[in-house]
Amino acid sequence: MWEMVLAGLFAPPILFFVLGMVSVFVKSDLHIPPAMGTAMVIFLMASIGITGGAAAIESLKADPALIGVIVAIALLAMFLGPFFAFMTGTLFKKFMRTADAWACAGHYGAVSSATVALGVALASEAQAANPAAQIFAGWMPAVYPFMDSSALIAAIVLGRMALINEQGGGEKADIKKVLHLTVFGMGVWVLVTALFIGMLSAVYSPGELSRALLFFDGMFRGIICLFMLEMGLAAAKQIGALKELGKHAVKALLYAFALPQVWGLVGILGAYAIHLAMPGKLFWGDAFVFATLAGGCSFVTAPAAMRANMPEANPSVYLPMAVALTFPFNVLIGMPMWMIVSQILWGAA
Amino acid sequence: MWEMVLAGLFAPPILFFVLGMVSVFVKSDLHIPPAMGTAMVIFLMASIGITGGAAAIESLKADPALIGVIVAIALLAMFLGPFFAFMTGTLFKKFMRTADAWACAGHYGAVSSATVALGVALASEAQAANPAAQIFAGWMPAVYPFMDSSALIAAIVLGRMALINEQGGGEKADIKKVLHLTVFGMGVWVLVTALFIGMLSAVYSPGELSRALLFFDGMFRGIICLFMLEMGLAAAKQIGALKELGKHAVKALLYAFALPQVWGLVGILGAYAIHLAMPGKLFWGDAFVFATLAGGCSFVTAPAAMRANMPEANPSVYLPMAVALTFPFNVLIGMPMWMIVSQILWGAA
Amino acid sequence: MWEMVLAGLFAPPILFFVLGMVSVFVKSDLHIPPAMGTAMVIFLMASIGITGGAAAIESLKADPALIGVIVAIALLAMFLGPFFAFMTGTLFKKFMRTADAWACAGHYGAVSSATVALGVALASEAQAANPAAQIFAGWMPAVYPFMDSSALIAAIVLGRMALINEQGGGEKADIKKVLHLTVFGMGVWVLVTALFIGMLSAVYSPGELSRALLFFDGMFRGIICLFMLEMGLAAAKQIGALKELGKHAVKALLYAFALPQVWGLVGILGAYAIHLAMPGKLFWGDAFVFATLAGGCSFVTAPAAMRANMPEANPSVYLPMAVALTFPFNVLIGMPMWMIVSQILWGAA
Amino acid sequence: MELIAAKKVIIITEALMEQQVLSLLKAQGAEAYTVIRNLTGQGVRGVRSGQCLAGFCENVRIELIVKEEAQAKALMEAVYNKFLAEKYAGIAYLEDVRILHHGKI
Amino acid sequence: MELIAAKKVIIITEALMEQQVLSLLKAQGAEAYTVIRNLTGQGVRGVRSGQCLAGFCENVRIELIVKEEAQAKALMEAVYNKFLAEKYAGIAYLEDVRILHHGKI
Amino acid sequence: MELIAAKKVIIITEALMEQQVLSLLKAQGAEAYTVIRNLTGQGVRGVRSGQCLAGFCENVRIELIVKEEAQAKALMEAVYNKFLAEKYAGIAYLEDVRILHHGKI
Ligand SMILES: Nc1ncnc2c1ncn2[C@@H]1O[C@H](COP(=O)(O)O)[C@@H](O)[C@H]1O
Ligand SMILES: Nc1ncnc2c1ncn2[C@@H]1O[C@H](COP(=O)(O)O)[C@@H](O)[C@H]1O
Ligand SMILES: Nc1ncnc2c1ncn2[C@@H]1O[C@H](COP(=O)(O)O)[C@@H](O)[C@H]1O
Ligand code: NA
Ligand code: NA
Ligand code: NA
Repeated sequence: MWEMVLAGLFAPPILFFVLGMVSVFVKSDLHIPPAMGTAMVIFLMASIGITGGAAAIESLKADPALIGVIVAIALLAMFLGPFFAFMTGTLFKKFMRTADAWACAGHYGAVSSATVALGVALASEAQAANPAAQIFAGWMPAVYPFMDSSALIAAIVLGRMALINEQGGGEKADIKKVLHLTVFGMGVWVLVTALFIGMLSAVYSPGELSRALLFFDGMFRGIICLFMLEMGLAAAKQIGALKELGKHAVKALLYAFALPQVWGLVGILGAYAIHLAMPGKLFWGDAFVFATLAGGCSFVTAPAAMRANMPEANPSVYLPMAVALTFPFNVLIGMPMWMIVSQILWGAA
Repeated sequence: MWEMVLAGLFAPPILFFVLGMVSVFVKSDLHIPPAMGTAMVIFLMASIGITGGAAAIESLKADPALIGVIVAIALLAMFLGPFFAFMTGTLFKKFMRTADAWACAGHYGAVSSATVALGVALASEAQAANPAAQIFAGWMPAVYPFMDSSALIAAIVLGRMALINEQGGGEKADIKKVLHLTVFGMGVWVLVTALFIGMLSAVYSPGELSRALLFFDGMFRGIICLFMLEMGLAAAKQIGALKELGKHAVKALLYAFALPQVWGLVGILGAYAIHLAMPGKLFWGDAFVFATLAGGCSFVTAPAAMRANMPEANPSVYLPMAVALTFPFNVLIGMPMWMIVSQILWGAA
Repeated sequence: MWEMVLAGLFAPPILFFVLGMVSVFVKSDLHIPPAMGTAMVIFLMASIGITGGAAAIESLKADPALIGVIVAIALLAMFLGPFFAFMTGTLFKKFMRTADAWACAGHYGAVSSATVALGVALASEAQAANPAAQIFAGWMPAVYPFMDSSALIAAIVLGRMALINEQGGGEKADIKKVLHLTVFGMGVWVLVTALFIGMLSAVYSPGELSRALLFFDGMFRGIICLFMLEMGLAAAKQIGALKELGKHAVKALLYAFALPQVWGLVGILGAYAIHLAMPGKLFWGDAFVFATLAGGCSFVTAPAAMRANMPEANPSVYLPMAVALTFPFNVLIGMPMWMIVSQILWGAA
Repeated sequence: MELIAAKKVIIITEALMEQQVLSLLKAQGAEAYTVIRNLTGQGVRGVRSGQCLAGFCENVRIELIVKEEAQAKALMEAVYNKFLAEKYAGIAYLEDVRILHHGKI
Repeated sequence: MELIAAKKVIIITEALMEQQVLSLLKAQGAEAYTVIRNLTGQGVRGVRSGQCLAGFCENVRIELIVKEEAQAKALMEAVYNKFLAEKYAGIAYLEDVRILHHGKI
Repeated sequence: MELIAAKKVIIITEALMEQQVLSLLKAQGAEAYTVIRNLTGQGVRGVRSGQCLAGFCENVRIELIVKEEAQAKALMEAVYNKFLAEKYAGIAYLEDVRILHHGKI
């Protein structure tokens, strides 16, 4: 197993992430043009979506009862999002300003698309390295919006209520706008619609789809490297902002490290419970990707949602916590751990 | 046949186009960075060019008499461009301002590179799905500039003459500049020179070329998806501008729908006539791609040419007609129809 | 052999370079968005690095004694850089202003990443076309920073000393900053770190690496085409600036043509000497790529280093010499020649 | 041709707020404006370096030329009160300009 | 060091017209200018949102500092008459500035 | 709300110099500024067309609003002496503005 962890830690995407971080420390002028960053996000989300959609149809054809598992996972996601947000907010408000605590709650409840993308990359690699076994079916990222929207809405509603209690006034949360932002925000939107594209094509145009998938699959394993390079740059650039956390820095650091690990494990256990109830339909790769949905800390949708709906919260608290602490820790510690735990539960380790 | 139409309509590029349009309707913040858009255009045109050039050499080696067909098609293109422009202008000036009518004439006479790119993608897919049959030889887009330049020059000359008759004065058309714009404008220029690159490499450096083609072919089928996504966004964004058409909206809409269908069919019939005269050298995929040259409504070169040479015309008339009406209609209705008609004529349906 | 030269000259990347130059002459509006240019540089350097790192580990596993050759080549590079700079400066100051002469010295001593990238592409193609023979092992670009940094530092120190002698004052060279600029500047930095990524992955995560390499190798041969297109545009755009060379234009032109040829040959001879000392470890493709390191004239790092450290020098002298004269000449004349000479020395022609 | 004295209002604020600020300005009667994106900067609310993801730390600059000082001030105050006073980074200032008259203000 | 009073002419117009406007300005004797691209905006000739293909709905901003008001006005009028009066979207205005003297105007 | 008279310093110079100019300005006490990148232009030191590799021929525009004319002048002179006088392309000028007071200058 030790070898597998090493293989994971020295996989090209992880090393490119480290390269990105080091580039900032040594003050290299390496930078990813924003257009290139956006292009990579669009590609990755489209690729995850279309591949997942095609996989879903294939799996459903083989076993129509899978739909029950998918619904169960979606419901679980919809419950876990707000649950994570509530727990995070409750824990954080003990040492943070109310607004900051609930803004962080939204981030830790919501989904991080970069984390999911890396999770999918690792699960797909595991599947590719071992084609005989059933490891990862690809449809899992489809439940993304269920967890994401519900978590952000919960955090904002709870946060605004807390602020009203505290200050007796302030903004009103615009739930409709938050829902819109999370469902129609670039990342989720491309993922979900590409999922439908994959499903529709798989049914009506399988020949064309299979040729398109050659492109998406082949590119994915390379683009994820360059994307992780960008993430490494972004993470390291936010480290400086951590000093704004001031005297609570140590506490914030501990939570930023520990919480996602727990949320990820809760995700795995939830998936495992569904697996026990409806056996033979979920595999360790699926559980692992669900852990990356649960354990990731959003840093694209959540910051935008919070800046608009909790302007009282300080972006210099939540941005660096999500980008500079939780994401690197998840990449380097959380994901290997979630992978091992999933494998152990499914008896694959 | 119904199945084939379904397979065409649910092919990934078409679905990505629809996704792009829907993204605008639901106000998603999905956007393609301009640099990514330009990169995709350069790639697609280079890919069509280099592949077409290599294919042309191969076909010409197998049958040197093919050159007669290529010349005939080029002459046909050079005749059809101005013919389409003249007919469009004559029809449109009955209900539009003179300047607007002739500006539109240029757009409908000229070639739409996005339409051709999609046409090449669909023809190549058909060829790939059925490698035994001869469907599409790849050199057809080479005649692009013949149709494009002649159409734009005709529309501008006719339009300026009409305006002089009407107002007794105004700008003089700068034919040399128009020719320059259409031949050396990014899209056509890359296509045509990449065509020469493909031909030269095919003769002198076939090994290197075959390896480069692996890249261009493999990428093409994926990039066309993301490119169509951008086209969908662009199309839907122009829909709002349609209201500027005012009371002529219905007429404009009908023409925007009907004209290109006719021009496309005229193109197919022209190709078919050449096929009858010199049998065995043109295939249904070639005719279909020629239809996409004839039936497309330019929305890159033509707007630029018209803004410079017919400033009296209102861009809010021709841009949305080309982008928001004709292009989507061509993608969803025209292209399947042209494909079926070509197949029927060539006895392949 | 004549056929091989033709195959080289009509290889797609070279033709795309010519296309780029012609585009400027015919005033096409073709342009590469800066974001796309940066993306291509990052990709190419990462690709050269990761492929080279993997190749290095493989070669070292097969023959651990190769390390001696690598060290010898690195030392040679570290000596040749300053040597080229010193010679260039000494030659140029006879007809140029002191500051300009030493600024040029840095450019001709330092390494041009575009030249190296094209060299790697050509060597890899030769290897791919002839898999049985040993031609190019891939680790050669690793010595890039040794030649680059030492050349730039030498040129700046010598140049500043010359200016102090002349004017009795002026700036002091900031050697630490120059070293930083050359080692941590985007290109070299990505190349070198990707090299480590390739090495680490090759040892600990070979499965993942081999799948990532599929992407990098497949893309490389296509991206190099589009990159050379950009280089062609850049080269031709600088031609106009050549007139600033004034009455020394002819001399500058002759040197810009001749010097790099000599430096490239010196590089090949150096590699050959090492080959004689430690036979069977270096191949003609390695020598050829070392020639592209030696003979290239830097136009990214060197201009930036000189603008900051020799502001007295006129960028309109060194930029067009590097980009508009030496680079095209190297692509069209130098590289075929270096290739032939390497092949002759290694008995492969 | 005649040059008409007018006031140019300039608002620099967080890129994320562009749409909301423009909406407010339109609601206040502004019909013409120009927007420059992708700015960076520094102010009392920290460095905005353009280095966060998703344009989060970029600024945007909106300029509007209006005829009357009163209207200019009203626009600035509306934006200030709703956005800049407490919640979002940004500044608003005013310059005297003279514009070629052709019905633009 | 001395600050010299000068006039800054600002022209905002369609991105497609950049080269032509610059040519005209140079023909009128302008030798120095600065260009900012990729602007969006709104004016009497509609929204220019940057969302059309090929930069068709973007604006460009050209600024020129010249010494004399007369020259400034001449430049503005030339551009106005040839481009902005009827055919193309755009505005031209003028500001007072003081520039560090070093032969730049 | 009150508008306070202030001075806006504008520096246009080579894109490569952005960091160094900003460092100097900060060393001179400037705490707030806005930067616009990717400008092109022409001046006595030739055309800066944005067409060289690596942003070599692009300009950058830095603007700073400060309260006192003296401080504005000091900033301009510092930049002028160190960068613009001889070695690097660029200009520096000054405008009168009135800024909404909220502790920004
Ligand atoms: N005095 C100033 N001069 C120029 N730009 C300023 C100034 N103050 C603020 N800004 C700009 O306005 C943004 C927000 O300012 P602030 O709210 O003070 O952080 C900064 O990032 C700068 O781009
Ligand atoms: N009053 C104004 N204030 C600021 N920008 C303006 C104003 N009027 C016009 N513009 C700019 O000039 C462009 C063209 O204006 P117009 O010709 O009025 O449509 C607009 O898209 C704006 O960018
Ligand atoms: N009179 C002027 N008006 C507007 N911009 C100018 C002027 N003079 C110089 N510039 C800008 O400053 C840059 C450097 O100027 P210079 O040092 O004169 O070459 C130019 O590329 C222009 O962008
Ligand atoms: Na989460
Ligand atoms: Na047409
Ligand atoms: Na060299």
